[in-house]
Amino acid sequence: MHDKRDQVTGNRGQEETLPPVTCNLSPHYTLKELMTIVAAREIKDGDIVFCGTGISMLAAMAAKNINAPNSVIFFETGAIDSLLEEVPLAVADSRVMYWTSVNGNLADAFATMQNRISGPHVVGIMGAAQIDKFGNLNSTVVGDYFRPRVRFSGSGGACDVASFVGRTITFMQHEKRKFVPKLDYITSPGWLDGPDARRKAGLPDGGPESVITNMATMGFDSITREMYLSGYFPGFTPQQIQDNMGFEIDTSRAVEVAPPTEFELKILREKCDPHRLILG
Amino acid sequence: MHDKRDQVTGNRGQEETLPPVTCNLSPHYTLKELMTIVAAREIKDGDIVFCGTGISMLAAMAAKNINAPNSVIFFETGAIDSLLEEVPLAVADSRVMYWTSVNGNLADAFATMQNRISGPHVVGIMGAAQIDKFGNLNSTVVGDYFRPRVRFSGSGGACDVASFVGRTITFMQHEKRKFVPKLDYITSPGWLDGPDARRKAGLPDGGPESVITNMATMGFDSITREMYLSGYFPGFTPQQIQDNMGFEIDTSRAVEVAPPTEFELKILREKCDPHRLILG
Amino acid sequence: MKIGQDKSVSLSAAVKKYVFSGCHLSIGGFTINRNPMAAVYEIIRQKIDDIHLYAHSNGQGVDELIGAGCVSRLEIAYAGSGRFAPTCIRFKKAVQSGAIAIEDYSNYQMTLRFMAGAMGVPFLPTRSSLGTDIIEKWGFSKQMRANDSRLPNEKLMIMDNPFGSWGNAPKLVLVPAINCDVTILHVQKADREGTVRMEGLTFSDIEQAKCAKHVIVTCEEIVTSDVLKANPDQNQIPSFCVDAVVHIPYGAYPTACYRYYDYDPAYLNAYRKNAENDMRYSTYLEEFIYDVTDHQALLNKIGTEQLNAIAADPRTGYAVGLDRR
Amino acid sequence: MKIGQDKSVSLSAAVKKYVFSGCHLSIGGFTINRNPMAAVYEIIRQKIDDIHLYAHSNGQGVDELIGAGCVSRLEIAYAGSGRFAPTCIRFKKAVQSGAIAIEDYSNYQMTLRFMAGAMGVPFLPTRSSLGTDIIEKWGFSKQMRANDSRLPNEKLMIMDNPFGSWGNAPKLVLVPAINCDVTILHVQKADREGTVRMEGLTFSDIEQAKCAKHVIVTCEEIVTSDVLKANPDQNQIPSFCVDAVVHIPYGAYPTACYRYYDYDPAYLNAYRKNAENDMRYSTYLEEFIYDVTDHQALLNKIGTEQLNAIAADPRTGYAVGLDRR
Repeated sequence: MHDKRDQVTGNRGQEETLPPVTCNLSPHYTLKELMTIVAAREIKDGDIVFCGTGISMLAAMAAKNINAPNSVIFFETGAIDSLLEEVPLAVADSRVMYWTSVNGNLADAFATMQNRISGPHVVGIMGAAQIDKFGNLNSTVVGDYFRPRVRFSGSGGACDVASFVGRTITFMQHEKRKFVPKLDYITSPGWLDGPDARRKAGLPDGGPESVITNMATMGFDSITREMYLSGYFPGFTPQQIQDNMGFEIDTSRAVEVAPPTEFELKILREKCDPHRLILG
Repeated sequence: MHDKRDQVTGNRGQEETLPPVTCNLSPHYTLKELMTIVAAREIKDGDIVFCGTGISMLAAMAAKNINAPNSVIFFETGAIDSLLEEVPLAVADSRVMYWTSVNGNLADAFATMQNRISGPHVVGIMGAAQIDKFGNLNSTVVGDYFRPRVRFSGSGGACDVASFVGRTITFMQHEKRKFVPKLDYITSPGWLDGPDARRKAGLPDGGPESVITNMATMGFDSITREMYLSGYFPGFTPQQIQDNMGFEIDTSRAVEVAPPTEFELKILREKCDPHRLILG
Repeated sequence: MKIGQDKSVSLSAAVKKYVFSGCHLSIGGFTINRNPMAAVYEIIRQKIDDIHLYAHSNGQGVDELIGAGCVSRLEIAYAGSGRFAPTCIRFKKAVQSGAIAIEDYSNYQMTLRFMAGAMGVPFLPTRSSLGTDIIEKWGFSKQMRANDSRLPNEKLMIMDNPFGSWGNAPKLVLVPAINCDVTILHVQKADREGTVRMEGLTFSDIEQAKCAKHVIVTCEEIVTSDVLKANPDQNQIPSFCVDAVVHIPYGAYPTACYRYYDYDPAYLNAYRKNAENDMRYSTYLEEFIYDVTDHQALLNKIGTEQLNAIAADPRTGYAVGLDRR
Repeated sequence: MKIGQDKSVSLSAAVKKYVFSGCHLSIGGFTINRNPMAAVYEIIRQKIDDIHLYAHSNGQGVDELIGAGCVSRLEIAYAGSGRFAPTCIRFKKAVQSGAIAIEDYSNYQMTLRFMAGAMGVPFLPTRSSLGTDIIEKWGFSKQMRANDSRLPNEKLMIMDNPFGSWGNAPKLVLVPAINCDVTILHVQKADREGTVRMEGLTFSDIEQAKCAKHVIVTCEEIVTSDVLKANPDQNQIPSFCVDAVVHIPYGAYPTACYRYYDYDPAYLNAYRKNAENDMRYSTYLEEFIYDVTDHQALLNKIGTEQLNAIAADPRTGYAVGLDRR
């Protein structure tokens, strides 16, 4: 799981752009700011935050500065607690190696997530090309595996993170072709095919906690493990959100997502990304 | 396999002393010098030499300075190519950490020996409390395992080295109670119980090459894998040697061991142990 | 395996000696950092083909080897170059067209496979990928595996925990060791005998080196053994693991080398554009690889101005303020 | 697991909180180097007993814990203190008299067991010990294991290579993970949050830390995080693995701490003589452990002259010319 921004935005190799959706957006904040802050709110004090580059990294930085001062950011490449004076463009960017607590390696990083003590404290922030209603992710192929219509980068560490850690948060572009009834390839395990499936497969406890898109937030029902709409962004309706998905979800529990507070915005803008390198 | 000198000399916690054997020793060299040089001769150019402290380390240093300039000494603690300005008293002595090529750890050191490429190039120098005719070693207990008459330190890395590496050389005190028909406990595998036994057990190729005592050198028959007398030190007879062992060995192939050359002695004394810290 | 000798050679000689058509090759580095690019370009120049390539998350090196037609089979976790090509372009085209066969693993699985080779065991266990298509879908079929003694018979295996409830892990995925013919790394410092010092993250380079029959190390600086021995806690690979040491300043260019230089955004952006079009890619291969005699000639073509722009700032180890658009 | 907090506490508080009667404890260091001796003495002073102890090759720490009656079960590869006690004396007596139960493994097996715990897998494979009594003879019986959920049901297992001829290793020994209650390490430097820098060889300390529920780190120096972050390649354990940081200069004394001080031959020789006789050992326990209030009091008793004699030479990291007879 590195820079999955192509899969989130469909805009490969470019700076992220706001999604092409019309809505009554408050002039006081951008959708990307809201997505970042919503993700940051899910990070708890004491979490170990696994992240890639881009918006997931920014969410981790925002959480550390707002609501989870005792959280630590780490990268699958082995860098722990990097001082990110400039935005890294990959998780192996030399920028993640500067002023860290420990510069380790891949074996260390993944063992931390598979470890019985530290693994449950890790929250992983992911991205993917496709997601299904159980939060399983595809970042490998669209089409047949052996004759793919579109080949993506492959798992990277995504499958490992999704297998091992306590909770995952997934950023997705809110499009019908991305929220699909059936994945073309299961790269990273979510709740697999339902309630007890992870246990039956032999996976550790843990799994997808939420999905954050450019319209809404989704949770997973604690019994059925199916995705439901937990929040809709100001300016969007539950119906609009459902219309942009390839499967039906329960929208009855949805509430409007609280917009960013002045304090959240101030920290995000002034402390986390003052040059708007990620926020654009 | 650390400092096994107690097991070699039976003189625990003291400087090594010459064994209590009467012989016509040349006044020009000591038995310990001869043992060291005989072991050094077995080390080949390009070998990776695993050693403990004491005489095994000195043999490795002598080889590097005499006949195997392109050999490298390493310790199970992870130190490679240490500059030994003073004699270490354990393989974890800080003296092994100074001016090395790499300061690693136990996992690295043993992986080097189990590795398919590097392992066969390693020659391990060992010691033990008991040895049998197939070169299996005991460094765990004398007597019953559950009610031992004498408890020793245990395997340390000895079992690992004996399992993994291409060749091993074992230093032994030449006494009947140490060359036994049956070990009280097999700590480290030699040729197990004969020709194809290592392969049947699932061990890598390799095994004991020689045993060096204060009287003689023993090899292992390439067919039967049984110990035979390969050389007797000047001043000893094959019969004397056999009399001090608890099992019969073939003495028909034995030749007198060549005494140290002037050059070997000069290097050993002047370059390897000028202060006679190990040589006494 | 050679010990205690001067192993410094030219890059062309090292590649000629250890890399061959049909060889199983692994390359170090991660996405856009410390890829052994000088060696990659030399392999392309020597037109070595049918390579069976291994990496965990390698971007630029993998993509250029594939683009030049050197690779027939690939085992990998991730083929991307960060923001410059989140999915490598020539890789994508080659997989979509069926030009190369690919076997997908996760990053940790690839790391464990190199580690198993380094440790001398046939497999290592992990809990990763249970329930996924990484287990279900095999890029290399059972039959292909059965017919090739250089491949394990199984992509991976699932096993019940033989220790029952111990470790609270009812099932394990066993991933097979990689024991490749040659691994190529680019590092910051080495001595002539092959002792290696990497700075910053080491990725899985150490495991990759130790699982290979032969190892080529290209380095920014050749230093004396004494320089390395003065701080041995910072050295990672002992000389006896290394067969060839090649002094190639900017040997990771256009990828980064921490504390020496950054990746080159201009090159990587131009590369992406060229990679998207077959004609332009042919021209790229001619102009930037085949028509230059060696890595120094490529650097001369790039010019000092561009190289100065990516020079690492001594405080941070990267090029502060570099234009990375 | 605590993150980002000041974890510095007193040694007595840390031991009281994390070490308890019946706990599964692992201690770092090797023979006569970096044993967490101050913590060992504090455990003895607090009269914590029935400890299930794990180490690979630990000498002085293991022997003193056993000698003071704190240990009921031991899993270890080697109990020796180098030349000072090639087999630890109180260990030897305790095993011979049946006072403690012991399970023997090899050094690599113990390392792999800690590593398996650190990696979160129930076992790791090795080729070590095939054909030996390490496999045949179990110090902890099947029944004892079956009755204790904190022990794996099997000491180890042999398995046929599931990948057939791959890796050329027909059989493997699987050794079970250690997941202990607490690991105690003594290191050179740490910050208050628990980031650790060891200097010189790290033995298996990193794996031992990562396999434990709780970790106590005693250290020669507490430094600021910025000091450690200036050279992060040299740090090994991240703060989130550590629960308590205790500043204890000479915390490994009488064993060595590379670049700080050497082992103390006078103490270790006197210890050996005391250990050989039960009466004298009782007196030793009273005089050197129970009757001193803390580690500083022990150091005061030893005196500056002796401590100066073992001070590390800055060039070599040990006490050059120390009388080690």
